[in-house]
Amino acid sequence: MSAHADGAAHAEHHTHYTTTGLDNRKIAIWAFIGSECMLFASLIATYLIYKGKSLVGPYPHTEYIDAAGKVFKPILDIPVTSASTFVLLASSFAMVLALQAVQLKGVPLPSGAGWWTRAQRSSQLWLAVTAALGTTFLGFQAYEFTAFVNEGLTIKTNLFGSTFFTLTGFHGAHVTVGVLWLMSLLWVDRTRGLAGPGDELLVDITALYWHFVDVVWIAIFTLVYLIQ
Amino acid sequence: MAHESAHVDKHAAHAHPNGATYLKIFVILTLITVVEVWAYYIPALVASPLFNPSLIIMSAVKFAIVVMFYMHLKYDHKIFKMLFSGPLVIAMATIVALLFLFRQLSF
Amino acid sequence: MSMLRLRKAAPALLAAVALLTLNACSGMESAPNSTFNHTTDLNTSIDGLWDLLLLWGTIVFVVVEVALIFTIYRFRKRPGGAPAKQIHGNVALEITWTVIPAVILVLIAVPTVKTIFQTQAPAPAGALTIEVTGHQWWWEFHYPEYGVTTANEVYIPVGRTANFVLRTKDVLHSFWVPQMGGKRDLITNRTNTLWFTPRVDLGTNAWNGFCTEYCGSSHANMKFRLFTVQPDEFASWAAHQARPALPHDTATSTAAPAVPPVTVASASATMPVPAMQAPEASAAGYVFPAANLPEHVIPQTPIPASLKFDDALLAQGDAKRGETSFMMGGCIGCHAISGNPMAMSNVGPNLTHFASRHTLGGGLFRNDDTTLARWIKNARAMKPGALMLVVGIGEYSPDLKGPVTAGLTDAQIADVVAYLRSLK
Amino acid sequence: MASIAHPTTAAHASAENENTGIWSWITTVDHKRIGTLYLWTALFFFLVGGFEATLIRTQLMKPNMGFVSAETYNQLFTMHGTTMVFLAVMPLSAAFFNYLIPLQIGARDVAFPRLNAFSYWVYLLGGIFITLPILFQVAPDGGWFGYAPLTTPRFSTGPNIDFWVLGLQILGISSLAAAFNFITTIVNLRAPGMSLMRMPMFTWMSFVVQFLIILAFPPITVALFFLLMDRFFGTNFYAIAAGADPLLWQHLFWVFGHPEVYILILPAFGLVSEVLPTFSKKPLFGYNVMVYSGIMIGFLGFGVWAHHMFAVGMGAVADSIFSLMTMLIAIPTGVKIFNWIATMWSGEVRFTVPMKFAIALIAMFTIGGISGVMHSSPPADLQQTDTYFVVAHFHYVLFGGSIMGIFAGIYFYYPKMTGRHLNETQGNWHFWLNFIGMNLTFFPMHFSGLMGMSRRIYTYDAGQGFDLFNMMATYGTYLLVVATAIFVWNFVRSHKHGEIAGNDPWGGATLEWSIPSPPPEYNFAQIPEVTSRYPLWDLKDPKMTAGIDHSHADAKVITDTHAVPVHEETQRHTAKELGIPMPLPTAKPLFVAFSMVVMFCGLLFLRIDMFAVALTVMLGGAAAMIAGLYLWLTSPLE
Ligand code: HEA
Ligand code: HEA
Ligand code: CUA
Ligand SMILES: [Cu+2]
Repeated sequence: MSAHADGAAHAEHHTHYTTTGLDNRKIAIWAFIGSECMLFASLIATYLIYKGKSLVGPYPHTEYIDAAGKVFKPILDIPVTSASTFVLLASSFAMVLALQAVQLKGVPLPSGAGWWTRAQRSSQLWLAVTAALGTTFLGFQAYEFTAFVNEGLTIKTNLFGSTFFTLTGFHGAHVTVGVLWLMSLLWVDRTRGLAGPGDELLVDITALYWHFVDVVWIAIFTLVYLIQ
Repeated sequence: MAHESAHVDKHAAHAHPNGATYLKIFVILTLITVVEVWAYYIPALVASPLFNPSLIIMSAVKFAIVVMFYMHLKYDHKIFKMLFSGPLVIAMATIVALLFLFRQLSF
Repeated sequence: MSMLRLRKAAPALLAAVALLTLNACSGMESAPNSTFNHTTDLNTSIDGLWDLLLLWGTIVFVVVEVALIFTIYRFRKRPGGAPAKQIHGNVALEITWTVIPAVILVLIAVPTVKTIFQTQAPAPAGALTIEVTGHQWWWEFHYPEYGVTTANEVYIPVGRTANFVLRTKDVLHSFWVPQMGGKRDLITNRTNTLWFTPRVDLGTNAWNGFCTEYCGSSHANMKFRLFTVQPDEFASWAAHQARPALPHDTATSTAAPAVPPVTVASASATMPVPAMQAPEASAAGYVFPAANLPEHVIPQTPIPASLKFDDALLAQGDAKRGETSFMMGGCIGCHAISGNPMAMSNVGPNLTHFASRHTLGGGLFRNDDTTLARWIKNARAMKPGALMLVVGIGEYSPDLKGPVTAGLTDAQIADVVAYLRSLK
Repeated sequence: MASIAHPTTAAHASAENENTGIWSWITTVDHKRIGTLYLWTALFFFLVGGFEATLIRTQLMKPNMGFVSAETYNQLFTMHGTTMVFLAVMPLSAAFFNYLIPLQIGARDVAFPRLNAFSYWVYLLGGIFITLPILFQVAPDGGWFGYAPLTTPRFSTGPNIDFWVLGLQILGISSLAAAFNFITTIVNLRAPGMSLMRMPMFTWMSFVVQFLIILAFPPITVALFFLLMDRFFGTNFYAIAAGADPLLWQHLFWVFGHPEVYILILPAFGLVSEVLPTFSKKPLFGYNVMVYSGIMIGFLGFGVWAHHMFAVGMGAVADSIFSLMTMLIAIPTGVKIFNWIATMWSGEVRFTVPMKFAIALIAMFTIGGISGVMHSSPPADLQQTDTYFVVAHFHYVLFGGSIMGIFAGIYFYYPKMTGRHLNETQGNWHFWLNFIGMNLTFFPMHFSGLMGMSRRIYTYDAGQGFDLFNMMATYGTYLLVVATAIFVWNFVRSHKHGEIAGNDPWGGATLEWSIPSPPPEYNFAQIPEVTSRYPLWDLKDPKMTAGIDHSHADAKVITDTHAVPVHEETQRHTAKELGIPMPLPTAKPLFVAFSMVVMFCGLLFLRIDMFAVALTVMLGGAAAMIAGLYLWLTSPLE
């Protein structure tokens, strides 16, 4: 993130020679994403290692009856999570359109372009949509967490609770950062308008981060929610 | 230099799929997700030994599609391919190794 | 001139190495915990592997160092010396020194893998199972076969495979008797095993055991003794240990020193360590004779001089009174003594046949009256972090953050000592 | 990314030349000054770690010693290991990354100069954070790999481990930020013609290390985060009562831990790979193989971690696999050893102090490597693990390897960094005392280990056969104290009184020797176009490099990049005079680093149930950090 920092101040200096002709910030963000792979690998591995090792419930996929005879039904709520998964996928779609919109700035619209073609040209629209969908996802997660807590699963309850909340929480934190990042971009777009190679790059690296957070969720959704 | 890097970008922009393709990809991703969730609700499938593997394959496909097209790695400089695939391989290998070590997977 | 220095230093270094090697190999005396024995099937196969590693290691070492020293000597810059040849590489050579190490490694790898599977196979049938439980900072040994539970001293018969089933009550520990073979960790929420068969001709002997996984303040003080004994001796020992504690009206024991006093080798302020006391093997049960204990298994841990006890009182110690104090003093809160229905707790070491042990406090001290009295009075002062409560009246207790008020007087402690002495 | 710009670009003056006061150090973003800061700080921590070691050795000099208490001892060895690994050797390497990489690849700075300053300040503050507690006897005491469950709140109630968890977390951020920075720098800021396979070997090894860092630190970050959650928020990751598996920590730690040891050695390998050719007047033997073996070592390093766990009962199959993987690493490492020797073969070997240290690395590291291979055989390791034999192994590789290599680097590059030589005579004393001292200290440990002495024991009983070896080790340490003291004296004094060194005091082959010593703020007045692996030898002694392929200067590149053929730069100007845009000095990175550390400190109050305080401190820190970040992001670099 700070990586993107020095670069940002750099948008104006596009005359810098680089060995590869690529922008430093883009190399840094890819290195960062590579590193993130290992971060989530560790989190996911831990979740799977402790899968089925909890001494007490609630459990993700199976019912649990405690000493007092209280019944805890399987805690994962697949329908809700499927919805939030869809929302995140959609946000990725919006994100690519946002990047495309910035890249097509200045390219004249073909005559008689339909609403869809015209809509595709609005970077502000798609940045806003992406951020909104991201926020919706966070909303789902907030709902899910509170629901679990009400059903008796906290981060302290058992191994499942600790690993589940930490893994998904880590991902949620990444989404939150992404949303803030998108909003600051949107703000820049509104104030001075995003255009030109410098800004394309700004949006591009944001998109890379955002899509990565999305693919991580694709993995989590399958490994945590679906497989048993 | 300016023109060149700019040129690189533009070039990339053209190589990129356009909105329509993005939409197609989005539809595919959604469909796979639907299949996954649908399978989850068919006890017979869940019971079968192929359930987990096939789900993992499906998500892997989604993963790959997003990375190649939405993250346009397919069209981008090879240095990025290395920066991503290298760590990804090590990360995957580490997960698998750990699962074997903790007997969550076995031969 | 620097070459001169190198030439001077090299022999010095070699001399040091030689000296060390000499010392290391000069047998049991100087190396009572050596890992190079062939006392069991386990350490025999390990040592075979070690010899292989040492051989190839030495060869590689010599080759590299000789090549290095020769090169820098032969090609040192000197007036009239040949100018540097501008060689950039040589594929043939590089392949050579890739392949040769690879071959060496294969020669090491094959027997390694063999040994791994051989030593980690399940213990042979008829093995003697001993359940080992690690505690901060002492060892519990349980013989399911004989219903025996003891602490810090474990007996095994020669010729029969001993299969140690390793668990821990708290943090990680590691079970190691260097002279018997490799170590195994005790892992919380897991069970490990380690087995070996003491050679039949090993004779009756005593060995040091250590905890080798860092486990907190007294990691260094978590020791135990392993006794390899003859099958009949073992049978006798086990049968006796399985029995409840003997009635304690027998006279309290103050036996004569069995081994000459050892003077303390230490810089810290300490009182001289008194002589080893012979636990009286009661007619019934075999106990490893104190007289035969090798020097190096006899603890020499100094007792802090600051810890005062009126040893004169020990003579008047009365076992019966001691039993009462044992219960009043809160000892039963942690310690079990079968035969004493009040003492059931298994938080601390089981004391049923305490008097038949040679050491106390996690193998840290000799089990004699003067030490025992001080241990009871203030174990924390004698063993860092020890979890045993301070019971001596007036002693500082970390738990109370002040002096103990409701505890035992020196006289009462003397009684308790007498009581414990009666637990043959 | 203050790399090459048109001289026509409006020139911003950098404050450097006019101002060398303390403030200029606090606000500097110059990779050379940051490198210098790293060097001094890391040397200080080396002394701290060494001092702790000296206390350890004094306590172990004789059986049943009462020099320090058990609790103090446990803090001492924990902090000794932690300090040496995270606060001494890694930052010493970082000092060279910072100082050398841009110079060796012909760049004017790193890709993200302010991020670079940030890394340093986080390191400094993190180091202070984790070191201070020892003065109050509440230092971390769980060992440098802090095995659970001993570190969980149930068995460690004090604040000791809290400092460790947070401290390492902070230091990790520093290393990661730096790694992204250097990866970008090496990929993107190489001078024209400086293809990857022309990079100096030090830059190459550093490049590999940066990847080890970005892949090895996430696992420990996660492992530490779990512990942090357990200690501050009552989660169950390592809570044995909840059925947690202590091996989780061990695996996550060593997935980091083993690559970490190569993070510690590869920069040293890189440094000696610069020193040996220079003083043999020969190019490095088998450059390509040296590169590949470095990559190989780094890659294999991710597949061997469980060799630290042969005693935990992983099962025969796992033991075998990790054993074989471990042995494999001996091969690429061996190639390096032999190629170094071959580099000196048929050369003109000059025994300067740096050369002596470099040769010592070859000699000593080999010993450590061989004992490593002895560990790699699980049954044998069952007799060795957690004994002094392991302590001997890793000190031979760490002290005989990393430290020797780093000293070689310091003596070699001191003239470049300061413009003055270190005193040769004192240097020789330092070397010989160090060489003899380290062998006297660590060689006996092989024996005490195999004779049954476990590690991490604050005392041992008499008559166990350990006495002689420990006595020797302790005296050896005292020699090392003397040696180090001589070095410290030499290092400080030569700054003013050392004899003047020119651009190229040793006859080096790479770009850093083509510019004045110390280099001007802008490094290169004109970026050179590189046409071979040994640009300076091309210039000064072409027949030396006749044997390797060259590319002739490409007119187009030259016009595009305003590069010029490799040349020596003799006179120094200011960036202003040359119209070279330099990054502006700024204190923002320090501010962000500081508020981040404050944020972490907030957590400490949770353990003493001061929720209000904790919350305010944490939120305050976070707010300040974000504000600082915002200012940072929105202010121009140049
Ligand atoms: C600089 C750091 C460094 C380096 C480079 C190494 C290098 C190696 N290490 Fe070491 N190691 C540590 C630092 C390092 N280690 C530390 C700190 C610990 C202890 C952590 C702790 O517990 O606190 C440790 C512990 C450790 C263990 C665990 C021991 C135990 O706890 O039981 C093992 C086990 O396999 C091991 C193996 C190796 C091997 C095989 C290498 C190989 O890379 C060595 C390869 C080099 C050579 C072999 C020499 C040159 C080669 C030749 C001349 C070719 C011919 C040679 C042969 C054919 C043998 N190391
Ligand atoms: C690069 C890493 C590194 C380095 C350089 C060293 C250097 C030294 N180490 Fe150690 N060490 C470790 C890494 C390192 N160590 C690690 C990781 C552990 C494991 C910790 C654990 O188990 O958790 C360990 C453990 C360890 C132990 C085992 C402790 C135990 O298990 O109980 C011992 C015991 O002798 C020891 C000794 C030494 C000594 C004598 C030095 C000497 O070489 C030190 C030389 C330096 C000096 C002597 C400095 C001298 C300067 C001064 C004293 C100040 C003087 C003041 C001025 C001049 C101003 N180290
Ligand atoms: Cu128990 Cu160390
Ligand atoms: Cu290792």
